Amino acid sequence: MFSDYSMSELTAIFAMQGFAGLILFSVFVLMALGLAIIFGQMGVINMAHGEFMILGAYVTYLLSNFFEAYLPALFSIYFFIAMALAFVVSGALGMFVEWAMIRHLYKRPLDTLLATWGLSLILQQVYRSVFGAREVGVTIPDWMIGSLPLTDMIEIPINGIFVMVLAVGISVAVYVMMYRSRWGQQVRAINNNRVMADAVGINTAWTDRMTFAIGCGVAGVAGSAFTMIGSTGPTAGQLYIVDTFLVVVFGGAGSLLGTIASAFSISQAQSILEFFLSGSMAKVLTLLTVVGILMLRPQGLFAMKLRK
Amino acid sequence: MLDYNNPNFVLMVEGLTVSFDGFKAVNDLSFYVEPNECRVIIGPNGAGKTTVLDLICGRTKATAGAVAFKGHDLLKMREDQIVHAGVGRKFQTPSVYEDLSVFANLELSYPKGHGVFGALFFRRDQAVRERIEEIAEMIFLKDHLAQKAAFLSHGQKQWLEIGMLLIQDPELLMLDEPVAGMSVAERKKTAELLNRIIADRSVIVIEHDMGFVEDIATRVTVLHQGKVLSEGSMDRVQNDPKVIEVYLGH
Amino acid sequence: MINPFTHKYMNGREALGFAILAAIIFVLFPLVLEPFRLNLFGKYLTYAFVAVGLVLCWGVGGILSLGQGVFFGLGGYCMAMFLKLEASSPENTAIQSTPGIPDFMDWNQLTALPWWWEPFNSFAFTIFAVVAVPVVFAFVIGVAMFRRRVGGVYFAIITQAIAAILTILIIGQQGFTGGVNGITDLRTLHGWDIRTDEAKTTLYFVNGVLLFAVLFAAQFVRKSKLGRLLIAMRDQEDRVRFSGYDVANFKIFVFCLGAAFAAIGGAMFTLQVGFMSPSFVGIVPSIEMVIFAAVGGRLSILGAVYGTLLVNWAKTTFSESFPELWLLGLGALFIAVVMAFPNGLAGVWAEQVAPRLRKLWPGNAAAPENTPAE
Amino acid sequence: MSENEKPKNYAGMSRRAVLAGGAALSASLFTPKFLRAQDFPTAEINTTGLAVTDDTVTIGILHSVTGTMAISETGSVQAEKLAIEQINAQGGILGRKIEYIQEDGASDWPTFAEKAKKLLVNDKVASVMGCWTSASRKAVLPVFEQYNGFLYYPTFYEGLEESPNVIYTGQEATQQIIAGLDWVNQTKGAKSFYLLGSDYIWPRTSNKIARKHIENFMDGCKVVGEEYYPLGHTQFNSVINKIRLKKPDVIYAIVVGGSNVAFYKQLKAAGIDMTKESPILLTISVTEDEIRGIGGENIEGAYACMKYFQSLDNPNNEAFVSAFKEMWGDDMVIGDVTQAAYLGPWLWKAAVEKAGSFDVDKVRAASPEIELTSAPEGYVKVHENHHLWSKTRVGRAQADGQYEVVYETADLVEPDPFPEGYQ
Repeated sequence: MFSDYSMSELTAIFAMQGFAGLILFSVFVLMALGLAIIFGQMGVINMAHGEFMILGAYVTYLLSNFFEAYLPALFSIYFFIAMALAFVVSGALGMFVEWAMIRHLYKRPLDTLLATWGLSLILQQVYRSVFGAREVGVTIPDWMIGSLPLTDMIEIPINGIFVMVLAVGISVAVYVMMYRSRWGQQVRAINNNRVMADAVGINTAWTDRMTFAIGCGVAGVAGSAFTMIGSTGPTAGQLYIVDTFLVVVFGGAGSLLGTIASAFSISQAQSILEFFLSGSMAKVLTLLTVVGILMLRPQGLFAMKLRK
Repeated sequence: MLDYNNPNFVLMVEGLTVSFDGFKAVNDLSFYVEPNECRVIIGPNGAGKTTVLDLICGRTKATAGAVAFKGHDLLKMREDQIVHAGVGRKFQTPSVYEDLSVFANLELSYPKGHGVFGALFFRRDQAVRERIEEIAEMIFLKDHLAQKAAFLSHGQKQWLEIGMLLIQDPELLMLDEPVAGMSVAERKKTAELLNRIIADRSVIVIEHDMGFVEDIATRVTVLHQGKVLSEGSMDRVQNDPKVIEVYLGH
Repeated sequence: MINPFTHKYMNGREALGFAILAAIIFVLFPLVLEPFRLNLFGKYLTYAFVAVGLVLCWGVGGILSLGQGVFFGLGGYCMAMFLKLEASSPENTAIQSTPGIPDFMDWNQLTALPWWWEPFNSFAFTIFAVVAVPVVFAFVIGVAMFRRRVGGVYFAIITQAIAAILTILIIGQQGFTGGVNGITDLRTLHGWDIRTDEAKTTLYFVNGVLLFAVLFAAQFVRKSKLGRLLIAMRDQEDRVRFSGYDVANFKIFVFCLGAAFAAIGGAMFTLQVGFMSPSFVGIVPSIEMVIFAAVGGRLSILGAVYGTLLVNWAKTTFSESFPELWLLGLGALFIAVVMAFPNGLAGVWAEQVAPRLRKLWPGNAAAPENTPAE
Repeated sequence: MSENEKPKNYAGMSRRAVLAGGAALSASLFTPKFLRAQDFPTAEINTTGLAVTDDTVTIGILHSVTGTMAISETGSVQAEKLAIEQINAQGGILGRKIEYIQEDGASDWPTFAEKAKKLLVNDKVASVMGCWTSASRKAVLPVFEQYNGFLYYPTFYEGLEESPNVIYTGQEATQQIIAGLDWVNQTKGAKSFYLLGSDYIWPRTSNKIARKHIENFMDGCKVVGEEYYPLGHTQFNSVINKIRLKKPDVIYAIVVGGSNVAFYKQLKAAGIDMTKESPILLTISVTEDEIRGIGGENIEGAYACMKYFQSLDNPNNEAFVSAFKEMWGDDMVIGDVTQAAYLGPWLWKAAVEKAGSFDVDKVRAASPEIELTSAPEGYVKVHENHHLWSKTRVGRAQADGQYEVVYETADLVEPDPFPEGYQ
């Protein structure tokens, strides 16, 4: 298929295609980080993860309207405020959900799956009642739209760069939080041995709540960022759920690095396949490969081998 | 080369090694168990005692070494095949089926109907019932057959688990801390039970309670950092300066 | 407490439970419901097949599959293929560029029937395939997963991904599968018009009989040693393994059995509703089917049927009068059944209703099914 | 649904205003015949036991108000209710007020079939306005044929169907595709086309027709790529790169739902500025409704091929748009399908009055050749194949979310659901 093109054209395309893969990678990382915290560290299956993301998107939508109407001068930077607010709002909802629901279910992971699925239905209906069934259009500041021409032929989407920077930033933040802070130590201690953690004076209830809230908050930020590249509607969250879970599981639950590595491999596979095959078949092949590998290596790519 | 059919030993472990991410929990371990022997494995925490049992019964896969049991290469077999070959294993924390009655617990361990369809069409006939009652008598639970296992005391659960192994009549029985959490009276009864059991088979026991070890042990193996530190009769081991150092030293 | 020394397939109370359900399905519904509603209940009951399978897999065996829609769908598609071929006789399809093949194939420029459609000209083969195709599929998944000891949450997520893959495939291969519209406009079964009220009533009864066959089979499994083993495996998998059982085989078996049940339900669905589409294969219907079992009481075979009927009836009723409330209600139901009533209707019955009934009417109380522990 | 579903001013003061608006509209546009109920004895005009009384007639509205399709179907429900309101304000049909029973298909095809059956069997409705997706229509079709119901289906769709029990008020595929392709070829000189769609029957069938037309009927034109993405797909950067590589003159996009939003946002972000028309983006799946989710600034400059745009400049449409906004709120937008849905009750009214009966067989017999001079899209006529003759128009998307009409066919385009040479 490439015989008709000049060398420079091909270079340009491959560069951009590589970039497309990186954007997809960043999207996967953003989707999966919140879940990796919640599922990996707490063992909770949050099927409402997508709805937490959409909550962040709606926050962004409301804020964009607010700034357009009352603070047009600051419109160009509203997006940062929106992301911060999305974190707070989704996190607060997460905190409430943990308190009302999740904390009663820590010993029944499959039941958290059903309960959070119920939660996702409720949230969808709430969004529909509040914001209407239609998708809402989120206005993005002008500077975030468009592309940077690197050469004559290579153009890099600005929102792609933004998503990538954000993915790196949040990954680093989460890494620091989980592996370099006292709080992260506590979370991991609880994950390893809840009773012991309790006994040595870690406030497990509070730590659980914060972990869940932060996971949801990160989802909210992801949702906020995705208003640049995707749709915001009551049921849009469901589009993400299968991909997100596969990324986390494929990476090996409990391993942040694994999640990132798995996001990288899945995104590259999908992006390359999409380039050479039709979109649907690329998707099917990617999913099949992931499921196939998971069957061969159920603990995921990066799970540690532990004494049982 | 290990002679898998050596009739002098029931179990032969040679050069057994397992490493978890580089950490060698069991390191080039060898020991031999004779018929009708009661071997007690002792050692400080983290010595690799439970891991050894895990390796023998197939719960953990070995990195290197050989385990021979009556001509079988246990390292190549699945857990259930190892059980069928005649190795029984009791876990450290009593694991019985709490939702089922004592009777059903024993029945599930009865060595018949182990295939899918065998289980589906398994009939609870006279022979089954008699055998279960016989075992129940032995493990002091004859009056508790109808009870849900969840309601048994900790010690009774330990006995039940031993009973679940006995009903299979294994040639090698491996017990991980069988008297942990038992009262003094219960310990005595358990020692009695074990002595009766040993008559027909070999037993490997992990235990910390030295009094209890003295009551039952034919020979003792001391593990330290995944290796054999000392082996022999109770007396000999107790007087081995290396053992004394590990237990009392530093 | 059940006498541990007897081992009966069904005790008196369970027999009464079966009898009451039979009376409801075979007498009460046909008497009080007009044909339209009866057909609707027939459709609900096809989901009960799935729910009963889930009771065995999930409630008893602890294996939560979020891909039961796959098996329901495969069974349904097998039946739909046969019916579609019958509806696509050369006379019926004379206006097509290639008469004699299903209309959607013609629209997609297929000029001959794909080879794997050919066997579905035979009704005997179709009946065989309805069960065999999903079971083989389940077997492959089961062997791959359970042999490698994938369980719990991972199994749930992977089955969910499989449901997603199959949906994309069916929709994408529309020339062979009818795509997103599904296989529609099914008319006759061996010349017998399945669209008439009489036919639908007949199918309702066939469906009922099959459901009872499945219920009896489930009861047999539940009461067999295999049933107790499943419970044992759910709680102490290692102990079972070290009692000399090959745990994977039992899981594969019960997963295949659940698939077979779901497939029969799917085939009956196709017959009663008159079409099959990918919207029953995906994630959402698969999870909804789990809630049917959960509402009934995840350990209760009969509860699964009541749960299915109740949820679907509520769905129809609510969505007729308060469509916007339905999702809220369904969501709340998921949460309530997990948090407040983990044993579902059967639990409520056994803990709340039955004791009171017994007080009112000593010695003669009927329970649809008792709580499990044996 | 709530907010969007409820007429904005229903409860408030201006219900009368709506009716007055409707009446005014009808007075000016819909030649009113004042028919009195007593001139049409119920027994004569309803011989098949439909839900017709001496002063009312009941019809069904069957759309999804919950689930994923609610997004799309809301507008249709609103338009149908508006039409019913206006017809009633004008005196109803054969002197009878229209009452409606609304059922929710819940984006679930068996539910559609189930509810269709309920409407026909239990409620005996005289006709049904409903369905949106092809899948839902395919699901209800056997029910309508079995119980001899009568459905007005509003969506532009893939064709390949001609049921005696359905009037298709939207375009079949050729009506929407061919004129648009010819236009872009003739006025823009486009020669190469990249076909893209969501992966299901409508985009695939439509692209098939487009490909046949491009390859067989347009001199020197070719298709340089064709592909499909699963419904709900949100990542289009790879395909955008492929498009760059192929350098087509036209991207022919039939992406739907949430994918739509992602596609246009990513296209714009990738530096493909549609206002520069290199390449030209031509779509048949984005109405004004969809633009609300996409954002006008993200799709500005794209061309859409429809039969109706809200911005159409004619008195019928002005009246329609203002009545619609009055009933449902000023922020409403009206897309192609919404307008087609609005035609349903009016076409049925005309057919019933021509037949002088509510009986489905008579209405069916009367339907071909029914004309509506008052349609917002202009003059339409029912073809004997139950589709509508209508014009094809091309609009250019503006930043404000509206289309500027840049082209319309001179004559009505004949519906051709089974196009020869395109299969």
